[in-house]
Amino acid sequence: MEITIKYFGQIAEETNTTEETIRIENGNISNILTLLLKKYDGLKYKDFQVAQNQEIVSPETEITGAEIALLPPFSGG
Amino acid sequence: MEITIKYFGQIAEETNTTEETIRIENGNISNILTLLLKKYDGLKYKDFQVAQNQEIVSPETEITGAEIALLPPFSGG
Amino acid sequence: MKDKKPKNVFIKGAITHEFIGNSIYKHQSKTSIGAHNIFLGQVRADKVDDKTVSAIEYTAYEDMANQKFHDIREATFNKFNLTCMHIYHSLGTVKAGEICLFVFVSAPHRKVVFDALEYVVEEIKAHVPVFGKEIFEDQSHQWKKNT
Amino acid sequence: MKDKKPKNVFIKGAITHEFIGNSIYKHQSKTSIGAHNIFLGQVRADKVDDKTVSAIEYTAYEDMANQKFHDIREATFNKFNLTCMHIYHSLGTVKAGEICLFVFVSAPHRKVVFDALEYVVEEIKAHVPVFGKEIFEDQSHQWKKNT
Repeated sequence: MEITIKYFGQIAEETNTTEETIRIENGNISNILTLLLKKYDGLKYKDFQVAQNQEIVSPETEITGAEIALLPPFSGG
Repeated sequence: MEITIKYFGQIAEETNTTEETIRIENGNISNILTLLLKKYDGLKYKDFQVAQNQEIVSPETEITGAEIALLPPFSGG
Repeated sequence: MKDKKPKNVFIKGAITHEFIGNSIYKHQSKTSIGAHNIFLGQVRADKVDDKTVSAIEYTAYEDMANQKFHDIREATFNKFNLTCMHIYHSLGTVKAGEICLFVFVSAPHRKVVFDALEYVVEEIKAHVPVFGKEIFEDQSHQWKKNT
Repeated sequence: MKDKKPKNVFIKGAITHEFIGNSIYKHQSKTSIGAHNIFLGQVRADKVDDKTVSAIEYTAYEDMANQKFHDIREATFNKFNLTCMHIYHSLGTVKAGEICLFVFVSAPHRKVVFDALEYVVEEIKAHVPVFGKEIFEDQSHQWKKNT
């Protein structure tokens, strides 16, 4: 399936893009992470959470969404 | 000695004055209260604290000050 | 020993939103501040039986009140690591919907401002000799009591 | 189920003192309110080694952030008996000394507003995907992290 991946803050700085589309088979969020960590080597040194359809998910969560986001530590306010 | 007595809020409403001077011998705050309760009968139904030189005092406190105030419940803010 | 004359905290009539906005603006030059916390007391149009409060008329034992405000300031600065603090209270008539109390505390980080502000407001309510007379629309009145 | 589209909480650039003053003014018609509590986040000119922060550039995962602000609103109204609540957050550049967060809660009585305001601010800091890039005077930067 086709999934939109969004990057924010220092994660976007690392990937040098704020959004891209990837194709992936069904599976878990960890499958997407494996793919992205291969593509962006520097990501492994970064602290981030993953959101699927705007909810924070764990690597074991099944891929259901059309929108995944990599979110660095929040610093609002 | 001569003492200035100040009245505020609903106490001033009861005494019909905001300030007066009384003469009293040395003694305790309770001596002043006895005198004022005789003068203003309605005071006995009122809730108030006494301040001497701008500090809250008890009836047992010795009279030292030139300024006594009868303060109804605070309602600032 | 009271070594310096306390500032006058009282303002004649309602505290306006322009006054509050301006007070916020003045803090833009204090760039060590990261968090402000503001309390505003507003006069409620309370219903008592069939009557509605249209205003509160504030009086105070002004000298003692300013001294108490000063003492609360000192105690608060001793207890909490604040950058600055401001307190203003109305005297005279404040209509329902208008502001009668403005407390403003600021600090580098947020944690401290919440506790400091609540402390200041509770101290004011408990210890400052200010008296509110609630005026109803028919000009009758009752004396306000803090809870 | 998300049955209604959340409001947009974001404001382009700094939140001005006029905006805050005006927001206070608008509450004068709500005469059941007795207490307002306002939190303001201000950008600090923090020193890191030899450099000083001159501004923060805010970005956000806007859709998720607005949804989280909405969820925080709902949860706060469920937990606390408030009359109203407003939240505004800056996006883009906010200079040191300027306001980037404005949270405003109001209720008939004061007790509830202190707890409600702190709750809202902590929830925002913990759960809303907003990202602050601290810009130094020499245009270098570091990424802000909430503590």
